[in-house]
Amino acid sequence: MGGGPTGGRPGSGPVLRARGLVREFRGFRAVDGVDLDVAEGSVHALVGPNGAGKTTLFNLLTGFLKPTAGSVLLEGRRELAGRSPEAISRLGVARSFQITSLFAELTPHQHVELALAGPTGLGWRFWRSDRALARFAGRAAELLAQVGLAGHGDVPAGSLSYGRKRALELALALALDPKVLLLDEPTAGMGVEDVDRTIELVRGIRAGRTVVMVEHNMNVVASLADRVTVLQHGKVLIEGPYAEIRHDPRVITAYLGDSDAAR
Amino acid sequence: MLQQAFNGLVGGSFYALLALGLAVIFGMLGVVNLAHGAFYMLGAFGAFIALDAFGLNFWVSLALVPLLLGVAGAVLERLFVRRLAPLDPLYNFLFTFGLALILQDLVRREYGVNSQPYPRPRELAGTVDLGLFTYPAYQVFVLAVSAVMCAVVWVVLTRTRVGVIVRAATERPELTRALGIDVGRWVTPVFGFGVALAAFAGVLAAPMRAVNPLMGADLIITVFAVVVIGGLGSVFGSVAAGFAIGLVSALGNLYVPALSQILVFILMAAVLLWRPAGLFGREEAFR
Amino acid sequence: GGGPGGGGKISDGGVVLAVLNDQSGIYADTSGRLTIEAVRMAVEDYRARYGDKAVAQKIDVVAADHQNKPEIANSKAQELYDREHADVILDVPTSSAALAVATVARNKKKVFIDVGAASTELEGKSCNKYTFHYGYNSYMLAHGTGSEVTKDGGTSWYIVYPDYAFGQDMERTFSAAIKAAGGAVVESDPTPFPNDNFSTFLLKAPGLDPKPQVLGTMHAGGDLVNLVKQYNEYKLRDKGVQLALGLLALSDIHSLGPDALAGTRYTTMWTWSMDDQTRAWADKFQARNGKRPTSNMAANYSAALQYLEAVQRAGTDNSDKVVEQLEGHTFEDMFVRNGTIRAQDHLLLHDAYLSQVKPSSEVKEPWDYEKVIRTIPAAEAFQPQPDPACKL
Amino acid sequence: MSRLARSGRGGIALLVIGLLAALVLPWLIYPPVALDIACWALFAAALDLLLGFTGLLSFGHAAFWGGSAYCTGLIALHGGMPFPVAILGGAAFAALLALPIGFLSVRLTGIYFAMVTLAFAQMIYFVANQWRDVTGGENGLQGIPRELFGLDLYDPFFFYYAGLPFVLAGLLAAWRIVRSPFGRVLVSIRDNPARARALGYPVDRYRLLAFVLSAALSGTAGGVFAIGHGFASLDGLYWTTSGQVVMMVILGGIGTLWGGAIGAGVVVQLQDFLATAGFEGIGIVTGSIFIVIVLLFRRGIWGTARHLARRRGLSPAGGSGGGPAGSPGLARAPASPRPAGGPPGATAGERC
Amino acid sequence: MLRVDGLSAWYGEAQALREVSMRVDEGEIVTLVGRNGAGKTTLLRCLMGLHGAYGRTAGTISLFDEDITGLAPHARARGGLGYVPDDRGIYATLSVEENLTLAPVRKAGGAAGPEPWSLERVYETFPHLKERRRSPGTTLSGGEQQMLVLARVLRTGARLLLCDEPTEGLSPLFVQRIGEILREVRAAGTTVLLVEQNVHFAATVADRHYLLAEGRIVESLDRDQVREREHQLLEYLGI
Ligand SMILES: Nc1ncnc2c1ncn2[C@@H]1O[C@H](COP(=O)(O)OP(=O)(O)OP(=O)(O)O)[C@@H](O)[C@H]1O
Ligand SMILES: Nc1ncnc2c1ncn2[C@@H]1O[C@H](COP(=O)(O)OP(=O)(O)OP(=O)(O)O)[C@@H](O)[C@H]1O
Ligand SMILES: [Mg+2]
Ligand SMILES: [Mg+2]
Repeated sequence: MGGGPTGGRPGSGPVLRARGLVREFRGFRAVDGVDLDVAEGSVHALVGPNGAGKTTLFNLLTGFLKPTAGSVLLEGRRELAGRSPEAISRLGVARSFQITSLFAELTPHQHVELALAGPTGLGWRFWRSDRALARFAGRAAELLAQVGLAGHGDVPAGSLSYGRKRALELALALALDPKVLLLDEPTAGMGVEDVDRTIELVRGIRAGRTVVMVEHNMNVVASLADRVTVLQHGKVLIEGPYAEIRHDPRVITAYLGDSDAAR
Repeated sequence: MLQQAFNGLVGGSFYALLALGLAVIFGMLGVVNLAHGAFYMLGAFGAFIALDAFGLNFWVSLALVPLLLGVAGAVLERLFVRRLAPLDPLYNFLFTFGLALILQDLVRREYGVNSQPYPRPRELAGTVDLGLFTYPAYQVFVLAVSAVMCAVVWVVLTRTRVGVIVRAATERPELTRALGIDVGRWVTPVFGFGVALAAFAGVLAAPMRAVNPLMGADLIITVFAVVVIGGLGSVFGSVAAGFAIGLVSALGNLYVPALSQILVFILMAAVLLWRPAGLFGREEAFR
Repeated sequence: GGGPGGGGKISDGGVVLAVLNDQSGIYADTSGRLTIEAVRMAVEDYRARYGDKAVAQKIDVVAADHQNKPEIANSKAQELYDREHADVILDVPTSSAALAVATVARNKKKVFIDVGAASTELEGKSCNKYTFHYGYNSYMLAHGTGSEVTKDGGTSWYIVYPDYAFGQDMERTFSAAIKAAGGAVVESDPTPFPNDNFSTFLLKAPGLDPKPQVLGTMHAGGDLVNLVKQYNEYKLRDKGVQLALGLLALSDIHSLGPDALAGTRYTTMWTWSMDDQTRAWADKFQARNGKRPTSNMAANYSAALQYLEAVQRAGTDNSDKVVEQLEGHTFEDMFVRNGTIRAQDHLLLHDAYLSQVKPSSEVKEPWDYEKVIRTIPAAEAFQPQPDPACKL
Repeated sequence: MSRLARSGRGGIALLVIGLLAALVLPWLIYPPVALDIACWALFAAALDLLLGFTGLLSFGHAAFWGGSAYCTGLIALHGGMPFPVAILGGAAFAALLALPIGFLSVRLTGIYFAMVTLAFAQMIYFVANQWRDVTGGENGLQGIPRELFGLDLYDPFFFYYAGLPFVLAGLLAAWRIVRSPFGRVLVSIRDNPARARALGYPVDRYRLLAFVLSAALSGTAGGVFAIGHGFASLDGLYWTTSGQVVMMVILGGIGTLWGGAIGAGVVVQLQDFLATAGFEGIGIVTGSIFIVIVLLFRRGIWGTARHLARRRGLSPAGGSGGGPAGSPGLARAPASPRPAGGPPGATAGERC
Repeated sequence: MLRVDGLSAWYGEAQALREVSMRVDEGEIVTLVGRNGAGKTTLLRCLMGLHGAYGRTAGTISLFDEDITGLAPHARARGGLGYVPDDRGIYATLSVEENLTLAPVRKAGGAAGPEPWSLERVYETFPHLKERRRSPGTTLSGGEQQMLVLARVLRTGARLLLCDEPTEGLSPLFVQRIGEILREVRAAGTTVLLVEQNVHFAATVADRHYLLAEGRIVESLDRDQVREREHQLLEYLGI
C-alpha cells in the first residue's frame, strides 16, 4: 500500500503510520494486517462495510485495545501501540465514539470544560476550588456554539436528544485541540442540517490538524476527504482519493452499492 | 490425603450450593443477595422446627422447607426486590442486608443464640466404605445430593430459555417488555428458586452443623468470595469454585494453618487481579 | 455514685448497680437479660438479710447493652458512672469491652467487677485498683482440664484452638498444664474463626504419631457444636481419641444432646445441679424466670451480693472504702466456695470443678446434664502467683 | 452560574449552622457520644468521597479507620508523642496502607471493587488478630494516653474540643476535594471512565488518589476515635465497621458529603439509645431502618431535604440527571455489577 | 391500524409531545421526520408504552381499533407491535443468537399478518450475524448491532414495526438493503412506522411522511404528494 506522500502538504511525512496492525478476538481477526499512512494536514476517511474493523482500528490507534501485533507511529517518532488511552490522548490523538459516550450527570458545558482542562493538569488540584475551571467557560461556550449546542449547555447530558448527544461528542473531540482527530461516524444520527454544519466545522478545523474519520455518509466523505481507505474483513481493500475509489468495482460491490442510495 | 481431599469436597458442597443460589439470583436478577445466609439459616431452623413442633422428619423437611421458603422468597421479590430492580444494584444489596439483620434477629429473639439440637437421619447414621477409606454416610450423601442438584440446575439453565429471558429482563427490563415478555412472570420464580436453594443447603446442614441464628452470617462472606472467584453470575463458575475452595481450604488448613483464615480472601484478590471478572465471568466488550 | 461523701454515707441517695453486657449478640443467652434478674435477686437477698440495718436502703439496678462493641462499652460505662450514678458495673463479657471498661473504672475511680470476660489481662497488665475479675478466666478453664485429664491417664494430646487471643491463651495454658502433669502435646493446630468445618483436623487426629489419646478443643458456642457434631460423625471416640473441652456451656450440651458428649470432661466454675444450695437457688431462679441459670448468671448474683456486703461492711458506697473491703476478703456463698479476693491483683480465687457430661440414661430432669467429678481447690484453680505486670 | 452562586450563599449559611451544631453538640448530648458522632461523620464523609463522587463502593474502609486507630495508639503509647502527632501519624499510615490496596483494587469497579476491598480489609483484620504482640489481639490496644503538653484531657467534654479541629479540618478537606477540579474529574470518571480516558485523564491514577485521600481522612477519623476512647480494638477493623459507615452514608444520602454527618448522628445516637432501651432487637431496628430508607427515602435524609428545597426553588431541572426510569435521580450508579470498567455505552441503555 | 389522538408527553415539567394525532394504515410504510430533539423517539416510546418511566402522557392510542393506551409494553408487543429502539438495545449479557431468539415469536396461523422470519432466513439475509452468533451481543460492530435489532424484530412476526433510525451507522450498501427488506416485509403484510434522518432514504421507501417539529405534527404528506413535495420537506428540515 501507499507509502508515498498522500494529499495534504507535500513533503510532510505521515503523521500517523500503522504497520501490520492485527487484532484478534478469540481467534477472530477483526483487524488483519492493516498498514495505514495518514498524511499531516489531510482529512483521511475510513470507510467499509459494517464489521470491517474500522472502530476496532480506531480502538487500536487510541489505545482502547491492545494490538495483537503491529505498530503505530505518531509523527514518525512515538510508538503508540501499548500506551494507555489517556497517554495517547495526551500526545495529541483525540477520538470520538461511535456509540455516544458521555457523562450523564454533567452538563455539556462541564463536559467541554473538562476536556479543555485536561492538558493543563488542573484536574489533579484537589486543593483548589472548581471555580478554577471557569477560566475555560468562554472557550467552552464557543465550542458548543460551533456544534450547534448553544442553547443546550446547561442541562444534564443524559436528557439531550440523540442527535444533540452526537454533537456534544464532536465538541469534546474538538476541545482537546488534537494534532490528530479521530472521528467515528461523526454525523450518524444527525439531522441533515447538522450534517452540513459538521462538514463546515471539520473543514474549518482542519487547518494545522489531521482528521481521520469513519463515515458512512458519502456526501460527507466526498466533500471532506483528501484520501479514502476502504477496509473489508479487517484488511485494506483499496486506498485513494474519493473520486477514484468510488468507481472501483470492488468498492461498489462490497460497500457502496449503486450509488443512488448513498447519502 | 485422599480422604482430606474428599472431605474438602464435602465442605465445598455447601459453598457450591450456596454459591449456586447466589449466582442464580445475581447472574439473572443482578441482585446481590446478602440475605442468602439468612435463608440458609432459616432452612436449617425450618428443619429444626418441623421436627420439634410437627414431628416431621429430615426427608420431609428436605422437600418442604425449601418449597415454603422459596414461596416466601417469591413474595419478597414481588413486594420489594422488584421495586428496587430498576435502580442501582446497591439498593437491593442494602435491602437484603437489612432483611438479613431482621431475619437473624427475629430467630434469635425466638430461639436464642445457642445452637438447637438436630439429629442425623437414622438412614444415614452409619459409614460407607468408599474403597480407599470409609466415610460417614451422611457426608457422602451431602456431597452426592449437592453435586446432582448443581448439575440439574446447570442443565436447566443452559438448556432452557429461562436463563436467557431472565438475564435479558434484568439488563433492560423495559425493553424486554417491549419485546413481548412479561418480565415479572419470569423473574419472581427465579428469585424464589434461588432462595429455595439456600434453604435446601440449610436443611442439609442441620444434621451436621450447629443450628443457630448466626450460622449463615459468617459463612456468607466466604461464599461471596467463592462466587466472585467463580465469576459473578456464572453458574458454572460458582459451582466449580465452590467445590474448589472447599478442597483448597481443607488442604490449606492442613498445610498452612496460619493462613487458613484468609486463604479464601487471598485467592479471591489474586483471581480478581488476574482476571477481573472472575475465573468464568464474562469480560465486557469495549466499544 | 459517690464523690467523696457529701455528708451522707451513701452518695446520690442510693446505691446503683449497673449491668453492662450483651443483650442481643452472641452472649445474649449466657449473659444477657437474665443476668440482670440474677443481680436483682442479689439485691433482694441483701435486703432480706439486713432489713432496716442495711447501709444501702435504696438500691437500683440499671442495665445497658454493649452490643459486643468495645467503644459502646466504653461510652456506656462512662455514662453509667456519670449519669446513672452507677457505683459498680457488673458482667461485661468480651475481653476488649471488659478492658475498655476497666480503663473507665480507673479514670472515674469507680468499682468494676468483671464476670463475663475470660482474659487474664484484667488481672495482668491492665489491672487497676477499681477493677475485679470474678468467676473464671482462661487460665482456670485450660489449666483445670489440662492437668486433671492428664493425671487421669490421658497423657498424649492433640490440641485444636480458634486462632485468636483467647484461643491462643488457652492453648498455651493447656499445654503448660499438660506438661506439668507429665503429659505431652503431640501437636496443636489453630483453626479459622469462626469455622463450621473441622473435618481436616478431625481426620488428621487419629493418624498422628504418636496417636493422641485426647483431643483438646478450645472452641466455644457454634464452633464447638460444629466440632463435636463432626467429632461424632468421624467416630473418633471409637477410634480411641477422647474429647476434652476448654469451655463448655450447659446450653451446648443441650444443643448437641448429652449422648454426643457423654463422658467428656471440662472445667467449670459452677453448675446449678452441684449441690443442695445451688439447686435451691436455681429453683428460685427458675420459678422467677422460667429457665435454669447459667454459671455466668450465678457469678453475677454472687458478685452483686459481695459488692453489697462490702458496702455494708464499709458503711458507705465510697469506692475506695468498698475496694478496701473487697481486697483480701475471704468468703463463701451460693456460688463461691473457699473464695478469696487476692489483694495483689483483684482476682477472685475459688474452687473450680472438673465436670463430665452425663449420658442421657443418667439425666433425671431437664437441663441436668453435668456431673462434678472432682473439685479443683482454689489454690490450684487459678494462677498461683499474681502477674508481676499488675501494679494496682 | 447563578445556581452556583446561590448554592454558594446557601452553602455558607449551612456551613455556619453546621459549625455551630458541632460546637454545641457536647452540651446537648453525652460528650463521648458527641465525639463518636464527630468521628463517624468524618469517616462517612471520607467514604462518600469514594462512593458518592468516585462511584466506588468500598466495603473495606474499616482497614483504614481501624488501621489508623492502631497506629495512632502505638505512637501515643510507645512513642510518647502528644496525641495530635499520633493522629497525623495514624492518618499517614492509613494513606500508606491505601496505596498498595488501592493500586490493586481501583482497576475493578462495582461489586468487584467492593469485594476486593472487603477481602483486603479482612486480611488486615486477621493479621491484627494474630499479631497480638503489637495489637493485643482481640483484647485490643488498651490504655492509649491523651496528654497534650501536660493538659488533662481525660474529661471527654474537653477532649471533644481537642479532637474537633481534626474532624472539622478533615470535613473541610473532603468538601474542598469534592468541589475541586479534581472532584469534577472524579464525577466524570464515575459516570463514564472510558470517556474520561479518551479525554486524557488517567482514570486509575485518579481513582487511586481518591482512594488514598479517602483513606487518609478515614484514618484521621479513626485516630481521633482511638485517642478519644483510649483504645484501639479489632472491632474497628472488622467488616461490620465498613458496613456501618456505608449505612451512615446511605442514611444521610450518597453524594451529599454532609449527609454522612447526619447519618452518623442518627446511627450513633440510635445505638446509644438502644443500649439502654431494653429492647433486645438491634438487628431488627437497624435492619428496618435500612429497608425503610431503601424503599422510601432513597435520597437519604440530607438528599431528601435538599431535593425538597430545590423543588421549592426556581430551577425546574433540579439536580437529577437524566438517569433512566423510576430512579429518583439521586445517587448514581456506584455499584454497577456487570461491566468491570467497560464503557456504559456497552450496557447502559438510556444513559447516554 | 394504528391511531393516535391528542397524544402529549412530558419529561418532568418539559413537554416533548403536544397533541399529536396521526394514523398508520395497514400495509403502509410511514416515516416520521423532524430535526434533532423534535420528539420522534419520544413518540415511538409512547406508542410502545415505554414513556411511563420518564414522565406523564395524555391522549389515546389504538391498534386495530382497540384502545391500547393503558396496556403494558409486553401486551402491546403481543398485540402486534415490534420495536427497534434508537440506541439499538442489544443485550450485553446475551449472545447474538440469544439476542435474536429472545423475543417470543407470534404464532403462525393466528390472525392475519406477516410470516415470522425463521432463523435460517435471518442468517441468510444477515450473514454477519451468523458468523458472530456466539459472541456477546455488544461486541458486534455498530452496524452489525443495527442489523441484529432489525432481525430480532422481524423474527417475531410483528405486524407493525416501530423503527427508530434503523439505518444509522449502516454502510450505503446496507442502507439500500434495508430499504429492500422494508419493501419486502411490507409486501408480506407488515406495516412500518419509521423514524428517519436520512431523508433520501425515507423518500425511497415511504408511502407517507409525518413531519414533526417541537413535539407537534406540522405536516403530513401522503402517498401522491411525497415525490413532488420532497423539496418542501427538505426545506422544513433546514436544507
Ligand atoms: N470485543 C470484541 N469481541 C469480539 N468481536 C469483536 C469485538 N469488537 C469487535 N468485534 C468484531 O470485530 C469486527 C469489526 O468490528 P468494528 O466495530 O471494528 O467494525 P466497524 O468497521 O466499525 O463496523 P461499523 O461500520 O458497523 O461500525 C466485527 O465483526 C465485530 O463483531
Ligand atoms: N430522558 C430525558 N429527560 C429529559 N428530557 C428528554 C429526555 N429524552 C429526551 N428529552 C427531551 O425531549 C425532547 C424530544 O426528544 P426526542 O429524543 O424524542 O427527540 P428526537 O426527535 O428523537 O431527536 P433525535 O433525532 O436527536 O433522536 C428533546 O428536547 C429532548 O431534550
Ligand atoms: Mg464502527
Ligand atoms: Mg431520537
